Amino acid sequence: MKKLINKPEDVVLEELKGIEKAHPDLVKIHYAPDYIIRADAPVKGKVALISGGGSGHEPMHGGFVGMGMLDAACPGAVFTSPTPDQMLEATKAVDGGAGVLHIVKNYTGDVMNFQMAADMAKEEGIDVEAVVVDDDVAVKDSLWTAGRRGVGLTVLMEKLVGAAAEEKRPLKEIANLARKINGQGRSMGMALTSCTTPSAGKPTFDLPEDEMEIGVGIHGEPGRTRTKLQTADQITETLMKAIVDDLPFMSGDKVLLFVNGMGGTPLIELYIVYRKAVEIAEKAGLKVVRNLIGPYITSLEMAGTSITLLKMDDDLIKLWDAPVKTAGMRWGI
Amino acid sequence: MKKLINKPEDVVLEELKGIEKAHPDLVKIHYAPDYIIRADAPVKGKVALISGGGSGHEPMHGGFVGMGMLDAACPGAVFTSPTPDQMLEATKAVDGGAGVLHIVKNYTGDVMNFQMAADMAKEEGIDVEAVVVDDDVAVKDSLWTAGRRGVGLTVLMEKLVGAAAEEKRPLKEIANLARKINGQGRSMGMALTSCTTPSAGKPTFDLPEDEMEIGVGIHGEPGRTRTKLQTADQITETLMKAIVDDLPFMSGDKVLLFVNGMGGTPLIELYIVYRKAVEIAEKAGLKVVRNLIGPYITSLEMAGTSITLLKMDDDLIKLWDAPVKTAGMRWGI
Amino acid sequence: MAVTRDEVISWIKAYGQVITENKDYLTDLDSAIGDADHGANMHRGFLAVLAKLPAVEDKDIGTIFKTVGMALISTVGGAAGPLYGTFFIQAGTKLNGKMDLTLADWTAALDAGITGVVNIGKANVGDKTMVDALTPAIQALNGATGQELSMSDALKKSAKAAEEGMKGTIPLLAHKGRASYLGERSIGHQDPGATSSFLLLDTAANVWVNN
Amino acid sequence: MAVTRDEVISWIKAYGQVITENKDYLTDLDSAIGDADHGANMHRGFLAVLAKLPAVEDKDIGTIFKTVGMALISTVGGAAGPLYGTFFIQAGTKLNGKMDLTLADWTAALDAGITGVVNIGKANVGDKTMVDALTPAIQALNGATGQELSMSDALKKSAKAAEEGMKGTIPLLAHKGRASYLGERSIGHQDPGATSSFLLLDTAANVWVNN
Ligand SMILES: Nc1ncnc2c1ncn2[C@@H]1O[C@H](COP(=O)(O)OP(=O)(O)O)[C@@H](O)[C@H]1O
Ligand SMILES: Nc1ncnc2c1ncn2[C@@H]1O[C@H](COP(=O)(O)OP(=O)(O)O)[C@@H](O)[C@H]1O
Ligand SMILES: [Mg+2]
Ligand SMILES: [Mg+2]
Ligand SMILES: [Mg+2]
Ligand SMILES: [Mg+2]
Repeated sequence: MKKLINKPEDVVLEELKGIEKAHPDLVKIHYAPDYIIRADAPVKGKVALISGGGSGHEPMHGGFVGMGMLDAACPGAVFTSPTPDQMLEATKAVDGGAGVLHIVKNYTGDVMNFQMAADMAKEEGIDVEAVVVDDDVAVKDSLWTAGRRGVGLTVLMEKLVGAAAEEKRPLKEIANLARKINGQGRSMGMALTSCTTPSAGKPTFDLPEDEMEIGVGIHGEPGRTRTKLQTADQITETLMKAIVDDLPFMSGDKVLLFVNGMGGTPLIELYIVYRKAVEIAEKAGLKVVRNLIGPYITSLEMAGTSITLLKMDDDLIKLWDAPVKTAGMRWGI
Repeated sequence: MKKLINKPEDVVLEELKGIEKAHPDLVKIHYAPDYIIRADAPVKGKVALISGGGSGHEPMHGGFVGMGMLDAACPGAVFTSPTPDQMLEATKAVDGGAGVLHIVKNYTGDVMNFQMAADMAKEEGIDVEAVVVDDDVAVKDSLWTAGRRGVGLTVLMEKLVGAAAEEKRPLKEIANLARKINGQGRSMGMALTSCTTPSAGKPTFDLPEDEMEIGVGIHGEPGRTRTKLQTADQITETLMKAIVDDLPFMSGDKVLLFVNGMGGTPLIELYIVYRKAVEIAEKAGLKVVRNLIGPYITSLEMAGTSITLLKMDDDLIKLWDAPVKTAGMRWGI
Repeated sequence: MAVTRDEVISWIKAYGQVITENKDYLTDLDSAIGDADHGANMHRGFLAVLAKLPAVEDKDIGTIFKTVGMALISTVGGAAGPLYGTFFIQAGTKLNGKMDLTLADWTAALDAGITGVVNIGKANVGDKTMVDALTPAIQALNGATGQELSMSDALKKSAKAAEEGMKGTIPLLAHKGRASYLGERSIGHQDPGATSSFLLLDTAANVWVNN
Repeated sequence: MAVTRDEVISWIKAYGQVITENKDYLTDLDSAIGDADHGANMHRGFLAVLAKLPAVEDKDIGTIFKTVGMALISTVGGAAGPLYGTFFIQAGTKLNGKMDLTLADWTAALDAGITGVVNIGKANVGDKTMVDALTPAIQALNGATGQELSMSDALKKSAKAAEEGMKGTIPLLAHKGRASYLGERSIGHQDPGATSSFLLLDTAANVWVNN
């Protein structure tokens, strides 16, 4: 295992110490339980947004704490959802009196831990709503499974809903906006290489030099199919087709196109993918009105990409353009 | 070779097409010769900044074209400096009448190609100054070698000098500012894995599972020493010591601390390195007044990091904080 | 014969040891159909449990179970944290004030624990989860109640049933948890949570062998 | 005997072929002590050269050399682009208007080309660069001028000298170019640019063998 770490069990703690030293203007860190909150939390009268999940997906979520995005992020161990006490304490720390929205990616562990925290917070009199993100079309949505995973759309939701919260929209409206976003966004990912979790110390899956995983998860969960390596254009076509067909996105739709890097894939390759993705989107009659390109929801050092398409409207475009000031996403301020 | 590309020889062209589609608000792309210019170029009365170099270091330099940073970037083939006609045409395209500064990383090829372009531009009556960046302390500076390489400091210089140019400072002053920055910034890098250039199709160097390269270049040039793997803290100590001792940075100095990712190293590890780097800086009496953490000057998918320290003063702090609007670095606007 | 409070503590400590020994094994199982953390998760959890135990060593078994459950919930995370945490907390509700454990107590506790797991996880038998190891175990105990079995024999039976349930997850297609994302590709792999559950019951049978 | 304009063109085409064949070899050499692109650089450059040749096939040799040099400068980049570009342009200045090439012409051209390389690259013999292959080659030609050697024998001598110069780079410590960053670790590797330079002169000796 080749990583810039000290002891595997200290990875998350030392990362938090780094963030604390790096961004005191943006965030404060609380330890045991671990959570990251806006430096100016709680913001009076504003719905507070909390997300969290296993670590190893940086900048998500800790890098998205700040003005215009999250009020708190709860980092779990690498690829392991955080525990309820983290979310409970974070909820208490950021509640500005207007209630708290939990943004939860749809994994059994995340959903159960967030649910426990929400129950406890409600018992303490805090108004909590939860929204579950499940945008990964690689996974068949079915009553008989854990359902779809929450992946790239989470990043977009955190930005958009964060902007709506800054406008002091009420909790119910914010929660509904988040659900609407979840309803009109879809993603799919692929991996060229596996990631290696620090504690396992070896790759989660073995991928021969000439093969790749299509439909991989952000935790190095094996994808649904393993195939021979293909060109960037072929891969982009596979991902885009699955995404566009699923919603389905329709000719004339305005969309935000997000090409995400999995952590080990350099930007130069993401632009090559973006180039093809736009071409495909335009051929399908979609209008790409906004975009995001880069490693925003990663899977440690996994090489690969995921694509997210989100149907936009004027309100969403306005929210996307609104100022955001976080370590991982910043504009307008 | 596992990359999201189509044909190796199309990598740079297709990347440019992706950038063109992604950021029409920020940049325009010119093909054959290839260069990227600000969407609003030429900016009347402003010194124009041009940089360039081999591709494979994204977001540098193309991602740094825009308000507050570069006016043009000239991308060469992967790891190969661009040709003089690119720099000449870009120089002509962005000259707003106040002259043009060429920011050149100190590699034999870059220096020679930029020199030829500058000579031609001068013949055409354009006021051109060139500044050579050579901040890599891994390389012994000597009359008998090609001298030190230009690495991480280039990113900082482009931001700082870009802000000074926005203030409409004159060319001579801008060039001197750039030289001053070069005089008080130092960097060093290391690699856990090699990169693979698309055209070679295999790793530039073989690095056993338990070894690393200290003092590696951004083109996968082997470093000066190969050692057994060490912890993040030990590695950070090695890099910081070499950097601090070289200038030397002195107790009381205000510094900008830049922890760069080489392309295949995820952000979580960079924060672990940053944590230790700050600790070391503070122990040496340095005041870390600004920082930058992330993959800004990469070496394709190489795993590793580089650290840059730049001595700051009030003018530099003001220039650092000034608004910048590029695909790769953005704040204040 | 009944299991004493101290034997309950011995069981928990022994399971902590078993988890340490099987950490890589559990993680390997989770690599194949999950995210390669089940070993690390359980290990982190039981390190915390072992640290908490001294404070409740002189308390009743119900309190001990509740303490174990709370420690797991606040340190494990993932799916295993709430599931095993709930298991111990719910089992503990049947053991309030008790200083020893009869076979009937254990059966009632296990039943309550499993019901808790099913309530929050919504997994059925055959979904390829820990429920596939736990449910046969409680069935075996229920079957044993009528017969004149010693506690240790009953525990052996239930561990054996858990083992068969665990092995039975291999051919299953996962319907719950992370393995369900794999669809058909989940077939042929043993479920990590079923494995840690079997180990829990197997450790009980081994530690409480003289009852 | 003199080399005709058409033989000059044949030489350039043949070298393009040699570069294609040695692309990976040159890149491998550059991987060891550089950045793994010398093969790709030269290949890209000579593809451009071959595309430009038809337009000047009926021009004088000076024009052809100049065209080759310009094509290299505008397509190769890196260190090799300006160096080989300058080599051809400067060599070409000695060949203006010429439709064939005597040994004396070639010697003068090579000398001018190498001077150009040294002027912009500032490398001395022994610095582990292409100069280490080129300089012995011109020395061999200068030495041959006095003797009654056929052109083809002189070319063979110079190619041989270039080869020895190229091999002589192996034990050297690099002082110029990217290999110099390696310090001591540059020792033991053959310089890629010296290799492509040897191949250039070797191709001349092979193609112009009947002169
Ligand atoms: N809904 C569920 N009901 C019961 N057990 C489940 C459920 N989902 C997952 N599990 C169990 O949890 C185990 C995985 O635990 P662990 O790897 O620690 O958590 P995670 O899946 O969050 O990484 C699975 O092997 C399975 O036995
Ligand atoms: N200053 C110099 N003078 C002469 N030749 C040089 C000089 N610097 C480099 N070279 C030659 O250039 C070769 C490398 O070319 P290439 O790999 O194409 O360019 P780059 O080093 O820019 O990647 C070296 O092997 C060496 O022979
Ligand atoms: Mg997990
Ligand atoms: Mg090069
Ligand atoms: Mg798991
Ligand atoms: Mg090279």
